Amino acid sequence: MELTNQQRNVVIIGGGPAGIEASKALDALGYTVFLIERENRLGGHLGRWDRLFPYGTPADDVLGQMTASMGRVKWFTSTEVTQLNKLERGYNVILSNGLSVLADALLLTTGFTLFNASKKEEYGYGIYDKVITNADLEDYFSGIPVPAVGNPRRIGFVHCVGSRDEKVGNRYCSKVCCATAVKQACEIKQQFPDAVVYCFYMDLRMFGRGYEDMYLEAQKKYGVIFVRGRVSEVSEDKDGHLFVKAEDTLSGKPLRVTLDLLVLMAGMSHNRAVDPIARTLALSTMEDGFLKPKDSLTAAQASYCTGVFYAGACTGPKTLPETMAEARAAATNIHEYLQEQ
Amino acid sequence: MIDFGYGISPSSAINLDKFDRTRFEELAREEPDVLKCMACGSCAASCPTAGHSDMNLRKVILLLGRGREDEALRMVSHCMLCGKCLIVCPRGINTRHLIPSVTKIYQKK
Amino acid sequence: MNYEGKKKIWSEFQKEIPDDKYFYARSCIRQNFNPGAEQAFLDIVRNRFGKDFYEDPLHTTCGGIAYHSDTTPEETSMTIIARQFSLMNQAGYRNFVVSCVTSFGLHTEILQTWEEHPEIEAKIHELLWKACKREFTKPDFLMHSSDMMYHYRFLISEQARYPLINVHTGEPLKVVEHIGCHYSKIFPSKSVGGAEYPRVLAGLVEALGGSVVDYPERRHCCGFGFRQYLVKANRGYSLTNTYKKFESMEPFHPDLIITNCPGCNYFLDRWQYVIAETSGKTYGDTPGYGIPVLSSEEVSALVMGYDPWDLGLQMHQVAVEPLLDKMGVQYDKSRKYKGVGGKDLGIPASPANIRIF
Amino acid sequence: MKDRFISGYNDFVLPFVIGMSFILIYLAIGIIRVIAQLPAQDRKKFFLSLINPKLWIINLKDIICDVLLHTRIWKRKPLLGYMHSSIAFGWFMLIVLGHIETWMFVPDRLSTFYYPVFFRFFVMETDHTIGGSFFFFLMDFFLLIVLSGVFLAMFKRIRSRIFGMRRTTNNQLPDRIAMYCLWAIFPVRLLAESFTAGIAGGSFLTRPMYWLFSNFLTNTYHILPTWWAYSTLLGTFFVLLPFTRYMHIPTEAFLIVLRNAGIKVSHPRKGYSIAQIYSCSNCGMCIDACPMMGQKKNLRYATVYFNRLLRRRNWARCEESADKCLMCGKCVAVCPVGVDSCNIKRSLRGLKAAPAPADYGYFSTYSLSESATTSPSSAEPAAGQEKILYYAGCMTQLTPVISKAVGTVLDRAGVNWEFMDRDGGICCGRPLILAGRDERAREMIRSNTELIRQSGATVLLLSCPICYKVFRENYDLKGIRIVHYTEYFDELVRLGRITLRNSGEKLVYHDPCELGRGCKVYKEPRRVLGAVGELVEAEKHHDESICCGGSLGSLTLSYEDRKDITMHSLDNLLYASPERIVTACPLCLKTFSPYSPKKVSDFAEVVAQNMN
Amino acid sequence: MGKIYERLMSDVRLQEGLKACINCGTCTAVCPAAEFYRYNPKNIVNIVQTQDDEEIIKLLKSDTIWYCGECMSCVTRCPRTNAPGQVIIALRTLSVELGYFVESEKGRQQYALAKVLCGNVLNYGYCVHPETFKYASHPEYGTVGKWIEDHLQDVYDRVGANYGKSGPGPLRKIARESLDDLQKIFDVTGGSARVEKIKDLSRKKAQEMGLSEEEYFNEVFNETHGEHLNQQNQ
Repeated sequence: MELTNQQRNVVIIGGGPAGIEASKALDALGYTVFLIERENRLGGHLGRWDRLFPYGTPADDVLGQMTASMGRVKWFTSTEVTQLNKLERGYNVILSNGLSVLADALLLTTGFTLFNASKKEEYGYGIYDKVITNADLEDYFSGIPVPAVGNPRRIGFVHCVGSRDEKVGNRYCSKVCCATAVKQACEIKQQFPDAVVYCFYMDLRMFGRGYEDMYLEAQKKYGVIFVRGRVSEVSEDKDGHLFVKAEDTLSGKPLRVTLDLLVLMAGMSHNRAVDPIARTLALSTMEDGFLKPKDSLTAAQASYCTGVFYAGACTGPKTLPETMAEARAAATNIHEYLQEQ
Repeated sequence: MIDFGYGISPSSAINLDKFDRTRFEELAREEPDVLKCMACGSCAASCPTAGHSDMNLRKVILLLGRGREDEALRMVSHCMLCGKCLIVCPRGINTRHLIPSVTKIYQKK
Repeated sequence: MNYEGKKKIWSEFQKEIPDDKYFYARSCIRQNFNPGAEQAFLDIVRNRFGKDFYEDPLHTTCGGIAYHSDTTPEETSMTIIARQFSLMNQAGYRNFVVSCVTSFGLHTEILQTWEEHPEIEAKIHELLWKACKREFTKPDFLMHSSDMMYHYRFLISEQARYPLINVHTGEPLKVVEHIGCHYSKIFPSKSVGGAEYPRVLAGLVEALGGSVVDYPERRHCCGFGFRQYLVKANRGYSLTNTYKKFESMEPFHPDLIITNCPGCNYFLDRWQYVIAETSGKTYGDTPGYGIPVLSSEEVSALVMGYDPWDLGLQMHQVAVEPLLDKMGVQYDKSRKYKGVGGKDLGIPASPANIRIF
Repeated sequence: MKDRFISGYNDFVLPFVIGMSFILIYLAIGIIRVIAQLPAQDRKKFFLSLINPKLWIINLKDIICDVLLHTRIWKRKPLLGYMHSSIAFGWFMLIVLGHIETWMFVPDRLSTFYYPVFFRFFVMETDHTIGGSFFFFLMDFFLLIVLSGVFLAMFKRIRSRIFGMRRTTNNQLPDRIAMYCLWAIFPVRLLAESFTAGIAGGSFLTRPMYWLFSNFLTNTYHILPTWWAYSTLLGTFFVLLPFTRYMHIPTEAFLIVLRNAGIKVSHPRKGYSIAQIYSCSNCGMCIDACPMMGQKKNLRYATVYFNRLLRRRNWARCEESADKCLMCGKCVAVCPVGVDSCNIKRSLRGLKAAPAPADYGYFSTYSLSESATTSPSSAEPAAGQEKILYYAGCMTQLTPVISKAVGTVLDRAGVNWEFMDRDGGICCGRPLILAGRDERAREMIRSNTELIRQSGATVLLLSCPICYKVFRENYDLKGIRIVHYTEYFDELVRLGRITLRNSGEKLVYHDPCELGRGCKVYKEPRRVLGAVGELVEAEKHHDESICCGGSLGSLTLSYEDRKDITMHSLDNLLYASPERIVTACPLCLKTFSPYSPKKVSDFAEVVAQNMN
Repeated sequence: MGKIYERLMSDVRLQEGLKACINCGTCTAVCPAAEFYRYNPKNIVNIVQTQDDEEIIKLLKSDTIWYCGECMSCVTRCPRTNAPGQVIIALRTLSVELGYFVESEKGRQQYALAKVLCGNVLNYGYCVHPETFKYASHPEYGTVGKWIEDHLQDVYDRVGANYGKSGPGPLRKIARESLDDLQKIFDVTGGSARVEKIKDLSRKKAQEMGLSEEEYFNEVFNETHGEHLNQQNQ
């Protein structure tokens, strides 16, 4: 019996940019799409960010544009997958809102979680008041009060927090932190033009269009000082200022500086919420916990499990445009898969 | 006072807290390009003094930005002003004129 | 400073510490400079808490200082330590506690190496057999004496006569903790509290009523550096590093420095004397005095009411009297430099810039 | 023809006499000051030149050609040349003829120097002679010539483009007043002479004018005021002269004498330089010539304004201007006066440079490359055979394609050669000289000289024109021939040591500044390139070629500005649609390559590719 | 990959201590030696990482490897789980094995260290012992230290030490049986050979330098000649 596209269900788990984009694409192809989001709103991490690199586009605008028209997509916020069963063909997905869907295909767009910066104990996040994360700073930019920010004269950005670090089990580069740090460094200079801003980096990975310009602008226009050296240790002095130790590796000398604010560029960690699903469906994961696609080059959206697809940062750190492209690619893959059924 | 035969040595660390940025800022006003350096090392690699002296323009810029002025000036004194660095700099920094500007600004005490 | 944040980290670095039955290995440095601390430790655990801590007179140095001065191969230290384990096995103990932090670090490292390279352990079995005709099995638990003080901290506080509280102000004493580098920096997971915010001394100090002072250079090495101190030509290294720590802690005006490492204890004490005698500078609250530097054993014993001179606090160069006064410890000034039975041993010469009583 | 007044005097001559006296005294003092400021050595040269009859002839010829006839401008822009020479030569002839008339008709009045100037006022025509009419004709003729020049000058103010100038100098207030005076002098003179033509006589110009005016001007009251006006204009002009561009009129002759004496710039505002900057006529030829002028914002750096600033001692702006200059030498090449502005700027750089301690102790660690053993043709040279030492220089180190090609050609020619700085070497010193740091360059010159002497070479071969210039001008390498590879390869071809095939490729040759204008090497590279392809010329070439923009001469020119110059220079080179651009300078090659739509090659590369 | 590098890599401390360095500088940032000496642990790891024998030999013959204080602060921070301090120990071991240590001023100090420390271990069973730890060569022992030294037995008796006596307790006399064990352990584990090697090569070096053994000892123990400190000239 031939089924129409509308009679086929696709369940997308994760209502971030990847989930939204894929759901719209699949909806346009005529499938019945169920988009499940754990939080009380769609958008994932994008919803928490103020502005996006490299051009400073407001994240709200981007998100607003994406969610302006969701078509016939059936989307549920504050909803989790409570049970997942593999059927002969497709999957039975039971949601926390009581709904049970027979899914012909599953798309995981579960994204990432921000690295818990307090795990880098030497930086004292959660211990020293003036140490915050990139996400906290975005809150501040969005207008949410972050008392730690105060009126700083000396500000530091630490790149690679929880990335490229075997000690915390994340050997990979989180890809977006360099650009985020430079973006935030410029933004904070806009707020506090007299402040001295340092970026402590290991390698500046300015790979995208416009990123290098942003870096150049940070140097030339904003006078951000780049120190090549990973911060090794942070401590607090009597007045609550932060005493930072690093090596200025380009001169080969130890470097000391006292700061009023230190921003940790927390990287991307794999989303632990996806672990039970991965276990149930016996999906392969990589040693750092991210889901392993069938082939990172030729089948990046496919899993080892029939009818299960991936898009976005659930398979590793991605930028927003990459995530969106993957979402659209996954929609195409799912379409092909369902047409072959 | 007792002579123990050893003593306390000052730290070799760069202490940015003690670095008075006035002169560096003066340099940056005169030569705004100095801020554009991304420490690629092209200048040092192509320098005809490489291997013969410790001149290293990348380090000169860095050291000036870290308050190690004497060290930087010592390096600068080896410069022949040949301009090779100017040709190779990927950021288009006028490295050649940086040298006289550095001496001009840092010589006056 | 957010204490809750530290507690979160401490919760991740818990160490299982058996309550009783230990084979005790002494520290070379402590025996030389603060033997009273080891005696107090054994007295407290054995006589006050009734625990079984055994010392075999046949045990020797582990050779850690010689090893870290790069004069002996690792196998030599491994085999010496294997011999200590053999003595422990012989005495019927399964838990090993060392008095010295260098020893603790070396023991931990060796056990770790054997874990990852069983062939090396096998070789050491062979070598020990060849040398001493001995066999050994590894201990179930390896502890440092400060781990024990931490473990017994509530027992100690129960018997506290002079808690770490300033009797004049009622405020907790400001205590700087200094952890020997080899206690947790190599293997943070083998310590109480990890390498960044070690709990081992902080927990003890808090239990005894004091408050811990965190200063920027807290984590910095005392500067022993083995060959950097032992060879006179290098000693500036050692002095300079201690100096850096004191400069950093100065604004906090600590009343006391507590250490878990015999070497650090000696250096933080003696370098204050050298700094005073070369630059005239003294640290701490009481002008002309320094900051007393005591080991966790000494602090515990003092709190529990041991006589400071029985403890051997007169062997410190920095006078402990200002601390004793703050704690309200009863002591006889005149007995400080007396021998057994009040034997007159004279008194040490008075340095120019730092008072010794 | 005889005196109209017994006294031979009228009050109206006073303005002229005052003005003339002022300017003469001013000039005398100026000349003495300049001579006094010359370094002793140069002063000696100057005085020696005055007793050298050969130099007298040269001086005379130069003064006539440059000061009166403006042949240099003629060659470049005929209309402009006519404008200049008509005024200068016409006026000069009026003065000369006035004197001759005086000498002929009232010889005893020659001693009053105003008399010949106002000749027509003081004399009356007593009889018509052929001689008198001839002089009247000549006077009117030259007055007409001057007037035509003045008319052109007025027109030029409005429409400079017709004269082939895209931009012209903007004038300052004293300049403008003096200019209006100058414009007015000759029409007023015409009027004055016309009004007196009834008494003093006239020719084809003045006499008809007289008839014309006498129709409605019945009395003679207007005669004297006109002469007053004429005299006052002259007087005003002379008094203003030192403060205007027209100072070049008297200074240039003096400059020619100094230049021919072999004097060089040693201080930006003393001695010779004073003569130079006062000789600048502010004609503005250098504005269009300057490669920087592609951008409006750079207009203020034009040499003419630099000279003006220097006259006003505006050091800060002078310095800025001097540091910006590319030192391409084009403004010097086009300057009708030949103001050596590059060297003035160089000396200013040296004067204003912060005293920086130089530590070149490390020079002793450089040695000759071990190429003697690696070069295949480096066997011991036979007696009398030349031994070539090839010095690539810093810039060629960045363009190994050149040194490789040079090696290929030399090997093919079977030349005995050695590579002096294969593993890097000491800079030639030219960049420092360009920066005005001659004293620091001396250390390089000394060390390099030592190395070159050590090698036992008889020929020093250079591929970099920057090095070439300094080796030629500042090194003392007696007994060693210094040669640029363009010249040397040309020689090899002519001697038949290498033979070339013609690929027919359409080539354009870029004259590097230091090689062309700097060392006057133009024909050798063209001869060789003509043999390997079809050589076409750029729109501007030879001494008018446009700097590539990479010049080490400029200290402060930004990367972006340099790029604009490069693009402009490339446009110029691509004028005749060549297939390939050939240059003979590593710096030009490096500068052109990234932006050129056509392949850019080095001369040596092209030669190496087309050897049989 | 060179032979020397291979030999280094056979040392388990190097295998454990050197994965691949990313030059982040966290080690140098906290290194007590880097602020004092002309020393940078990151650079050392980097040189070893080049696998260039020539460079490694230069390192083995230099003062550089002897600047480390083996505090292991670097180990805690390395994001690549390297242990620069362990790399140093391996380098020092090899420098002694290959006899290169006598080439550098700081390396020559091994003579004094081996003599005193191994002497203490084998003669007394302690690394440090009052018989060899003297105020004269340790003036920082202070006035109290001098007093202790002057009343050694009395002071130790007073604080409950068992100095020089049999049975348990601090500074007890280590039984012959134990000392013999230590000697045998030194013999079978290469400890004795190591000490002998250091002494032999040092004696040769002393001869070369025209010094008696005692003079050589005093020289290496007390004197500093080269530029070792990393002070900035300001």
